[in-house]
Amino acid sequence: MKTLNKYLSFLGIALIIFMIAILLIAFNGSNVFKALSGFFIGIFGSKYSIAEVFVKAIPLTLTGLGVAVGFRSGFINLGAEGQLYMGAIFATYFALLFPNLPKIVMIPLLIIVGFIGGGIWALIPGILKAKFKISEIIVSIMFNYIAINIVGIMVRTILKDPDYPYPMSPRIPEGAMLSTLIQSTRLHSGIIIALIATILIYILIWKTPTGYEMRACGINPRASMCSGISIYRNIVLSALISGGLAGLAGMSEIAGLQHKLIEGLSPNYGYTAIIVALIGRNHPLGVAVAAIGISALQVGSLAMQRSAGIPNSISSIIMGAVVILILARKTIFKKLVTEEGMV
Amino acid sequence: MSLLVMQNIDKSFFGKSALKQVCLDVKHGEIHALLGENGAGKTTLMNILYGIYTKDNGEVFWKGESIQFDSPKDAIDNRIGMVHQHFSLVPTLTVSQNITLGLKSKGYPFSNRKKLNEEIKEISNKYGLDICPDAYVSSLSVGEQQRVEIIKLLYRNAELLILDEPTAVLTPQEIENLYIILRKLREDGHSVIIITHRIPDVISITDKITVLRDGEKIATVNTKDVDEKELSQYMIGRQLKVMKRDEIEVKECDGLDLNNISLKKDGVMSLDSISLHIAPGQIIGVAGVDGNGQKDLAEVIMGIQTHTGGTLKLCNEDISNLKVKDRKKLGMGYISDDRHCDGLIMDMDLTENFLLRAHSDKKFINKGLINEKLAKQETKKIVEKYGIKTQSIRTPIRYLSGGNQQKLILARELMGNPKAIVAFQPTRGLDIGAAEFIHEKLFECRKNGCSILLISADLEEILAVSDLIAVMYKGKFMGILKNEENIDVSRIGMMMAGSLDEYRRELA
Amino acid sequence: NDVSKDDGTEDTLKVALLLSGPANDQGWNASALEGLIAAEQEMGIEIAYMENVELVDTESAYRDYAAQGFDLIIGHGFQFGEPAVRVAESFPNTYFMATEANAQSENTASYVMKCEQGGYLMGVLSSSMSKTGKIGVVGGFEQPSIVKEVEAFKVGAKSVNPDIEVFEIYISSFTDVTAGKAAASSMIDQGADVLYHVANQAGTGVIKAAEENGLLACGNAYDQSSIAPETIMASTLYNMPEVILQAVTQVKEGTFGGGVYHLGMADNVVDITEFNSFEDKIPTEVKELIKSLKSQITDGSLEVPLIETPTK
Amino acid sequence: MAAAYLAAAIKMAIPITLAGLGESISEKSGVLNIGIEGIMLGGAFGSFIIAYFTDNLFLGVLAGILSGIIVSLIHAVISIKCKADQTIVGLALNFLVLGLSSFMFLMVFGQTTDLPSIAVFKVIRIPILSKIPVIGEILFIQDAFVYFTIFMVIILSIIFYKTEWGINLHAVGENPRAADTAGLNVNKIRYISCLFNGALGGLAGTYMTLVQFGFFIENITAGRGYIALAAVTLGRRNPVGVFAASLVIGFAEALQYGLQTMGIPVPSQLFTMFPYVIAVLVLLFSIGKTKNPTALGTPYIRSER
Ligand SMILES: Nc1ncnc2c1ncn2[C@@H]1O[C@H](COP(=O)(O)OP(=O)(O)OP(=O)(O)O)[C@@H](O)[C@H]1O
Ligand SMILES: Nc1ncnc2c1ncn2[C@@H]1O[C@H](COP(=O)(O)OP(=O)(O)OP(=O)(O)O)[C@@H](O)[C@H]1O
Ligand SMILES: [Mg+2]
Ligand SMILES: [Mg+2]
Repeated sequence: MKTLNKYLSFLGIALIIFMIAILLIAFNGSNVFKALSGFFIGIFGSKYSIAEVFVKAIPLTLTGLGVAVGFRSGFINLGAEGQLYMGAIFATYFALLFPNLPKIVMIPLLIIVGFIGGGIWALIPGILKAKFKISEIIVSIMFNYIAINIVGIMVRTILKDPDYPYPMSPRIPEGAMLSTLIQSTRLHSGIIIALIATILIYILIWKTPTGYEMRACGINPRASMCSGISIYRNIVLSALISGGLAGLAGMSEIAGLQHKLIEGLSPNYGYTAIIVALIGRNHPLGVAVAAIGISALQVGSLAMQRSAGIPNSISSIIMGAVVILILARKTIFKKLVTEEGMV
Repeated sequence: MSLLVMQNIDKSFFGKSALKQVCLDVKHGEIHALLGENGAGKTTLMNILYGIYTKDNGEVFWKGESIQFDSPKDAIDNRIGMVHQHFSLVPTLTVSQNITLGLKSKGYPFSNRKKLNEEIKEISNKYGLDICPDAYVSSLSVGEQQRVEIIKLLYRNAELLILDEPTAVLTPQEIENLYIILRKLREDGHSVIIITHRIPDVISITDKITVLRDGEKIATVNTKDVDEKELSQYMIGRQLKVMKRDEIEVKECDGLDLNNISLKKDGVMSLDSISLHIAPGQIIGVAGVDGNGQKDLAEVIMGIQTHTGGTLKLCNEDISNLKVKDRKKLGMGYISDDRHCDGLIMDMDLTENFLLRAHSDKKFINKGLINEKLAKQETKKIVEKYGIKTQSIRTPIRYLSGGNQQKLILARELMGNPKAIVAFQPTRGLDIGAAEFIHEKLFECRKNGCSILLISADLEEILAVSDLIAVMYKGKFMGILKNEENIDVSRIGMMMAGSLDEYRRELA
Repeated sequence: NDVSKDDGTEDTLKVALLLSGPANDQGWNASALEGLIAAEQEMGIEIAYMENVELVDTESAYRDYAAQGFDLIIGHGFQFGEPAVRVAESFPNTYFMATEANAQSENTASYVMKCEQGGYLMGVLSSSMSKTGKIGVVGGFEQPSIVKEVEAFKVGAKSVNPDIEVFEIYISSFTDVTAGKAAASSMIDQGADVLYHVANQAGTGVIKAAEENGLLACGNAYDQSSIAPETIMASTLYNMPEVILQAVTQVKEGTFGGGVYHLGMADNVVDITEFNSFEDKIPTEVKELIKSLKSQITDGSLEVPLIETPTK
Repeated sequence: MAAAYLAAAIKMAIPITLAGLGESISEKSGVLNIGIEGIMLGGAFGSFIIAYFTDNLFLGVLAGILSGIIVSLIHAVISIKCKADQTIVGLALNFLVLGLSSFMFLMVFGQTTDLPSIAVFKVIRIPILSKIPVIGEILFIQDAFVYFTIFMVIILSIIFYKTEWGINLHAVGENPRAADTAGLNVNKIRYISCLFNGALGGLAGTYMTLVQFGFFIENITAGRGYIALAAVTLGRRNPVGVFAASLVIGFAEALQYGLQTMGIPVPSQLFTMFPYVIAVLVLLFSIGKTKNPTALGTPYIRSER
């Protein structure tokens, strides 16, 4: 009964969102039917488009997991965007530094290097928080801007492709590329990385003593400390893992999709990840599902822009509205969900 | 005519009934006690009166008129005041700012602080509530905070004062002072509702007593018509057991040994050369006014803070440099004075709170993963053995009453025959039944050869269970006395107040 | 994957445009869209466009339009080059095009506009009009399509007055107007009295700064005098309709082939506007100079250097 | 030269300070709103649309304030009434307002290269004072918003530290339970604080459209809201501190442009990130001194303990 009510309330949200979408489309003077069919065809229309949903879901899952791990352990990481870029820089640099490594060696190393890249970038706000109690919210946002500028510097200096005037790195060697999984789509084996990461993070957070400590620290650091858990260690660890996962996303974008470092690599994945983490309730499996959902929303609205000329600001509107409605759900659907608060 | 009548009050939380048809009748100039076990509904009833909760059913008459308070402001406007169980003061504001908070005095919002301070002084002088208006609340001792709370009510002209467990954190002298004030208030025509678990006090100062059990009113009696035994019968449905401390043979060699322990914080010595030996099977009680370094002492022993001087030994092994975790592994247990902050993770369930200690125990780890099955089994065992009242072991600990929460902490910290226990205010806020249970468990440990340090501001408790009594004042031990039949309580009281003579005499 | 696009009604040519930023950006993207719309009216083609296309979405955008049966798909910016080639492989009957790129294949062409020619003339104009001997240029990102214009501006300025001091600032954004204005103000504080920008939307901030201080400025990408008639002396023009027209004609005639094409003033693709309200305020010698330089560029006797990495 | 930098820093600091002051009020009351970006953008959009169609700058200012308030009140209701995670509501609002303002702007004006624009507020010369060399130019030849901002810094300093209102605000953010039992209406005070946050944030956005530019374009705020958030932390919610922090960041930004014009041959990004690096460095200096309001970010629920 309780779960039924819960689902009903979510259905209500879906309905409201649907109505908002129709309203916006109508405002835009477009054919609602054409737009909506464009939306769904854009998602489910072909093997390619379905694959596209997963292509975008890969970085969203990885960054989303990162943000969720942080949230669980009390590290409010708004810096996934910057960490993604740092992972991308590290991975590209490494791949270009050792162009002749065989794939079997290269890919695992890239995973480690990408993880470290993102991890280090989160570690700094992590240590500042753990040691000096400096708000990680502000520092991690500032670090996004800094990281993006570092990418700009890298692709114009150390990592610049000497053969072209464009600000981008040379192509990474064949051995560093994640293979394509489905012919004539862009779906690459980064999805396997995302899948494994989801499972590992689930196990880490919910099944291991370390994960337990991280969660405990996230809820009540003082009590955790009193029973012998090191807060410092756990904030630093969660920052490292949180940033590392975002770094993995950057690595997977380089190795699986772009094959070179270039500005604008991430269409705000790092910020969207925060929303993904929320909708996924900071639970690894939820995050994966939410990532696919948000990715589908984005892929669909892009298609809608092409088929019916709907400005794609609509996906930003809907993403914002979805989150707000979910947060307000218990109040809006008071009658339905009052029982939910009780255990 | 009665000042306050609460009639047939019903209240339930999430479908679980907390108050059933409760009635309460308070006259002008009366001190009325509200008694009951933890979770009986005392606070809930008062919170309804004060506008914090809304009642489901029933009626409240204030001076004969039916009223409904929707917020504390309504209650304050009707000259009802309440001091909560956990003080509600803003630590970063001054005493005076706290007292006048939310009031609109002349010139608002540019109040004349000087004038307000004078008014406050006037009240504090009248009732002997000594306080400095410009001190920050964060710098006050608990007793002083209590005074601020009371002045706050008086400043607001409260006719009815509600005090929810005002004595739980006070020293005997402070309690005595409080009672003097209450009597003075009664003389001045104020009425008081006091919630407390201290039965002797109830008998000495109140006029009437209402007893709640499981959300129902059991009885309202005139104080002069009852005695302690009857009251405990009313409260917990039985009489308290008579506890006896049997003499236990003390081995001098091992146990917990503090040698000249010091702690320097921000240039101040908060612990000053503390030496103490707790033999196995010994309970040493540390008496003292709250805030004289007891918390530091407890935390230094547990390794939550690191001492800056001296050595700490457990069974002749130097543990000075061990982390909290390792100390616990060696067999040390800690019951903190603040279970909500230090002891429990309120949003986690019973099993997870049990794991707070057990998760680092090899027994509960299987191939790097937590052995959930075993953890649940153990938690279930604990729930049965300690009689913890809970819906299930998956219930967030937040939903348990204080006594039951404390039982879980106790069970967790006493697991596996500990060698040493630091019990800091273990019965604070607990009802007599629950307190008795905790004391029983401590005795059981003592019997098993555990060294126990009991720190409490409640001298009664110290006297009831300790073998030796150490009195703490400003980070020092003023002396260590043997707890004998004819122990001089007034001497302890003087030591607690920092009488240096006593200290010197002990040293000599 | 290969969708046949000849389904009977196929007479009108379908052209799609991909923009990397907002279509309303008062510059690069806006002028391209205007070009597309002009081509629609002139040639009766059917058009579609997409704005704010992110790097990751580029390939699927190309592919989707191709699958929808568009004949020519134009990506406006260097980053659209490589994805075009990749998609072009699976759609041999569709034509792909990217501007400012260097990518090419059988059915992919890159059209590079010789924007430096316009920038050069603006440099000459600014330098000639400066009283303080200091002028400034604000660039968006440091990337070839911008750098070449900034550099040509500097070369042009120095060609009239070797002692002229040219301030340059890249603000790393095409959209942040506040940054554009702040950068311009900084130059103004240092004495610059004529400003130029190659920063699209962010460039409007530059124009605002000049206007506020009663100084002069040159517009970029389209006739920007409407933004500040008393400030903008002239603007460079990218004749996107012409580019699209040329490409569409080639597609129609079946002559569209892979390659990298450089189009400039001689091809009627790069140009500068009239002086509008400044017709009377600019000394005749200067107008004459610009005119003659322009014709020299057009007939090839003056080669504006192409410098694609910043020389600071 | 330094005077020029200072003048530039003041210009850049105005919107950041205004928004930062609003956020300080909100945070002092315990409501953390990282959606200032959305508030500013809303204010920028609302003020421009109304000023454009009514041809009246003052109506524009009103509209800007109102738009900011609307955005802020959505945040307030979701976080106070629905007791949701304040950080996430703020972030979601940023997405929502960015999308909505772009969408609506397009609906109203269509796709065009004709930039719809209006005349902006004029600078006001304060007689006599403006004649003082150097300082006069920096401080006394400015637009009304500059004066208003300085006025607000002073007024808020008085309110925060010299009045009962400040004490109430402090109490609500520090210990809402205590404030409630003392008879203060916690949620009402929080709503009012959010209202001011919206008004000041909306005004910051209005400053951009009605003073700095005279036009609106997509994402015109371009992350200034996040900078304001940093300024609030740097300035520790003290009005003067927030203003000083905004000036430091503004100064860093002015300085980076100054450095760029010197023609040092390194990628410009090295300069672009300068203000952000400065912000982080300044944060390092505040080690040990920052203390957030204890209840910051947590909803107050009366019937819970
Ligand atoms: N905020 C609340 N939410 C849910 N249930 C509550 C809440 N407050 C009280 N209860 C319920 O009301 C019952 C009575 O609680 P109350 O706090 O009144 O007990 P009490 O008599 O004051 O106990 P104690 O002596 O421990 O202070 C509890 O058992 C609990 O189930
Ligand atoms: N947030 C809550 N939700 C549900 N029930 C609660 C909540 N807070 C308290 N309770 C219930 O209220 C009752 C009394 O709570 P309270 O915290 O006053 O207990 P207590 O024994 O006085 O403990 P303490 O003195 O440590 O606070 C408990 O039985 C508990 O179940
Ligand atoms: Mg109680
Ligand atoms: Mg209690």
